[in-house]
Amino acid sequence: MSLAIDRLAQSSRWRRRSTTEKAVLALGLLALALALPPWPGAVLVLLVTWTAALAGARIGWRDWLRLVAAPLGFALTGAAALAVEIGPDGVALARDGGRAALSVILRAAAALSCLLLLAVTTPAPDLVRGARRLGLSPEITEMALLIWRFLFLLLESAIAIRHAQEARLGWRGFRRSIRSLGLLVALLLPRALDRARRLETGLAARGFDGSLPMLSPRQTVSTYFIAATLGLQAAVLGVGLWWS
Amino acid sequence: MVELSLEACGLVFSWPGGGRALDGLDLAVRRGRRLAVLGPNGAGKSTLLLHLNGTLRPEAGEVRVDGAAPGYGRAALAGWRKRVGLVMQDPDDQVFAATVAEDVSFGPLNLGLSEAEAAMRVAEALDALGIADLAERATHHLSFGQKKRVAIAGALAMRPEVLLLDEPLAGLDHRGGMLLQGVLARLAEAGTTLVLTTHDVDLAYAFADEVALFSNGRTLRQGEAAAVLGDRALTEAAGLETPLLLELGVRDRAEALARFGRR
Amino acid sequence: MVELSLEACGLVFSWPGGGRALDGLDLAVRRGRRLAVLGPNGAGKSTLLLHLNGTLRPEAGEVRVDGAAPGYGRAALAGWRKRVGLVMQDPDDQVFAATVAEDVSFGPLNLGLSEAEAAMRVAEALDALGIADLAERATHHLSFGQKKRVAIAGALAMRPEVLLLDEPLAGLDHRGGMLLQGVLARLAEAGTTLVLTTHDVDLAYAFADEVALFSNGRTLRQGEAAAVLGDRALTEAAGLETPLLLELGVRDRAEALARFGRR
Amino acid sequence: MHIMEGFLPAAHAVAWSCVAVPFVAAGAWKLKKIVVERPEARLQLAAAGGFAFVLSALKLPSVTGSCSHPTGTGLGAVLFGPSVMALLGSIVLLFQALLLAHGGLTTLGANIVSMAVVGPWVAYGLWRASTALGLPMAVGIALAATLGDLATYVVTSAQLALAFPDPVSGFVGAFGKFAGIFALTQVPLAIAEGLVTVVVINALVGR
Repeated sequence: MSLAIDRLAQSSRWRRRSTTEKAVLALGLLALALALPPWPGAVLVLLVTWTAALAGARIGWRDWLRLVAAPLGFALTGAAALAVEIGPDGVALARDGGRAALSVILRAAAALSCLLLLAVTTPAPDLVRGARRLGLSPEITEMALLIWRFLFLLLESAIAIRHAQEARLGWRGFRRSIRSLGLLVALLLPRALDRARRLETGLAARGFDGSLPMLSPRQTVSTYFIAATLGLQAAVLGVGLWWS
Repeated sequence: MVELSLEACGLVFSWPGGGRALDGLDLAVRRGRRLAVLGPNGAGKSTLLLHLNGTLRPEAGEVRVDGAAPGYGRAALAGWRKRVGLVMQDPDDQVFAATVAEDVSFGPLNLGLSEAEAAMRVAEALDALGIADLAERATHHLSFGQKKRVAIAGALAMRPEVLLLDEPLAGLDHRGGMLLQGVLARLAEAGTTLVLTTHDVDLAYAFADEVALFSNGRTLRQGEAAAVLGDRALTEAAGLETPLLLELGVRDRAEALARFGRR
Repeated sequence: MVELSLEACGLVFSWPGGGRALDGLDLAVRRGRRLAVLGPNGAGKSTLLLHLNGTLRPEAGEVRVDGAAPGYGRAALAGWRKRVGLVMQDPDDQVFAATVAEDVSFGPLNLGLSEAEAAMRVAEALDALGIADLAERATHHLSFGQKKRVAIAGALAMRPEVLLLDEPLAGLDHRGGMLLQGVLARLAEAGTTLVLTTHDVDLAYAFADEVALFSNGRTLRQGEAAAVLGDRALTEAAGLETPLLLELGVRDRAEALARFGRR
Repeated sequence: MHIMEGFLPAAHAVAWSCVAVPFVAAGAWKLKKIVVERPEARLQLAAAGGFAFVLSALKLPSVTGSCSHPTGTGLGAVLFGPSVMALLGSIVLLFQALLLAHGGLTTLGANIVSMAVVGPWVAYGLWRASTALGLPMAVGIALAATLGDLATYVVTSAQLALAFPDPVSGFVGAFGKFAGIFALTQVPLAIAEGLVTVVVINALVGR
């Protein structure tokens, strides 16, 4: 239940880079990862994202590897389905010898690296504010930012409750775990609604009338960074197309 | 003559399904002074503060701001809360935004100030609390003491005449408490009227000009700090002890503050 | 000779992307004694307690129970937590069942005791905390102080040899604090080893046999309460003050407790 | 069950995003309506969203994978109606992708359809049906949570099968493969979620 990504994003060397720069870099690469053939497109994207994360944003390599490895379970189980075929004689190894499976894993790994590059350099509220500047309605962005706040408040409670239950030997074996989790959720739900009520009182004292106006920090965009990013992406696109 | 800034007259309030929280309570807040509302936990101190800024509406009695009851219409409430700020005990009940500066800007923007003015107010409030360096920090990574100061900055950025603080030192350690006391003292010197609730008799004695002893939904006595707290029969009736500082014979405000700090 | 009941040797722990919470921490908990872990907020006291009952696992160093590292397997952890109980700071996080008796029975039932045995343990624990009359009460109607005692009863019902308490007096008023101190003193006399964290030097001085001064993830010094707290250079390095009680020359335990009560 | 980032081919990612858009837009419209009528509901909705996220981050015992949405969003559906949950669920899914790397941005549309639309609607429909039939509340809610989970998993398997049809047996064969492989993790998860929900309801009623 670690929110390592958030901690890394808050302390990364690219924390103060503008959201636009980081979004153009990561989302552009994400589009390339999806659009180009996995060989060599995905490999190039992997190369660029890993370099950017490890050398550019200076994410610790242990932290980075742990993050990349986490969704691998899904990739491997999902790809296992692609490595076999169901024919009239039952299940058999796929005739392409697993090439389809391999290319899906490659593409997914590249795309995941792009997502992580964005996530470990840019706290999610920055992206929500960016979406607001691009015209997403304030109702939705305010809701997203409020959910963000509640999420951490409730997560903190959930972790504390779980520690308390473990101290009294809950979460041991299936039956006790089910009961512990059920009690945890039952404690958390009224608390979530109670938090909402109390926050309403607290905000009313500050003039809350339904909307949540806020002054968001202004960021300056480095045209140099954007130009370099676009150039790099054009190169990846060119090499990817030429090679295949 | 000292003017009355806020007044509570015979407030009665009960929570649905519960007993009476306020039972004919009177209180007078004088402009420019520091008032401590002192009572044990559960005496109804927080409920009182929520009446003083119009969040809760009494069943009987009334709250007056500058001598007149403002009423509970939307516009009246907005004006009331502009003049009377509230800082709740748990900063998580007031800090809602993702970053500190965003959060503190909420009140000023609600006052209808321009972005530039709001930004000035934010900078000023963060400065007053000594947390200018936290402006861009994520609120969920703040320590309790930092979050508390952000909550106070959020109220302060609206430049209230009266600031109500619910147990402002609860949960803070020595250093955090000293920091906050310094901030409050500066606010008081700059002319903000302060009302704080506490169950700590030494804090009340060291910090407040006046003390209102609160028990079972009523004010047992309101008056000069030393006079009220020195009356042992009275403090015992409210379930409190006599301040150690007073027992030690510390009668001077400056000395009391210094000794309280060393506690 | 006093045996070591719990030992922390060179514990290192850091949150991902964050600083070090524990940075080579040593601590020795002697059987049957009361140890106060004293340090400012944010020093890592809670993180330490979560290591002492095996909830968090150090990156380096180890925790020993009766001289041996128990390991982090499922059975080892169960045995460990049976012997080392934990009471966290906020009782709202640990009182999770609908009624008091049901909540306190959570631990005993998880130990595999029969319903009858568990009921006995519950009665015994509620008795020890002086809250036998609350047994059938709904937990969400309790006051903060009552809930705190229910949380301690929940840990006590497992009959731990060592009880870890995180800021046990935080949030309690004078009366609530006195009540809880009485309870803890009785537990100590009955032979339970107590480890409590606090930022209140007077509480540490009045209540503990030994004090461990905690700063920046390390133990600055562990030793007899009066010796450690009397060293002004040391307490200042930890960002704390000298106990007022010690300044007043109160060296006797009974007198210290009585004076602490009057504070 | 979240489809991970990059697992779906580009065309499918775009297509599912287009399918998701009207539901999310309807949810946004509904949100505006609720907020106009009851301004204070905004904070409650946000709390429900935060709650749904936290549930999804809590690992279920003895089962790989985490507790999925129906408990959180299903509960929100009962309190606020299922249409607004499409929006809240989308926000939660976005944060899951960004904070936990569960799911992803290109697969957000597909995940919204399975977890923020189909799951909550199935859970909500079953809950309404079981109250109409007069079933005990615990049974109805456990059914809603379990089948809501299973519906999500069936939709996800179908989405994967559409993207990767079996070279020999086509969509049907591929669906069998994905459903079969993920059944190992998802069926126990659904049952566990149903059981947990019963404990939750009993505890809440006991309060």
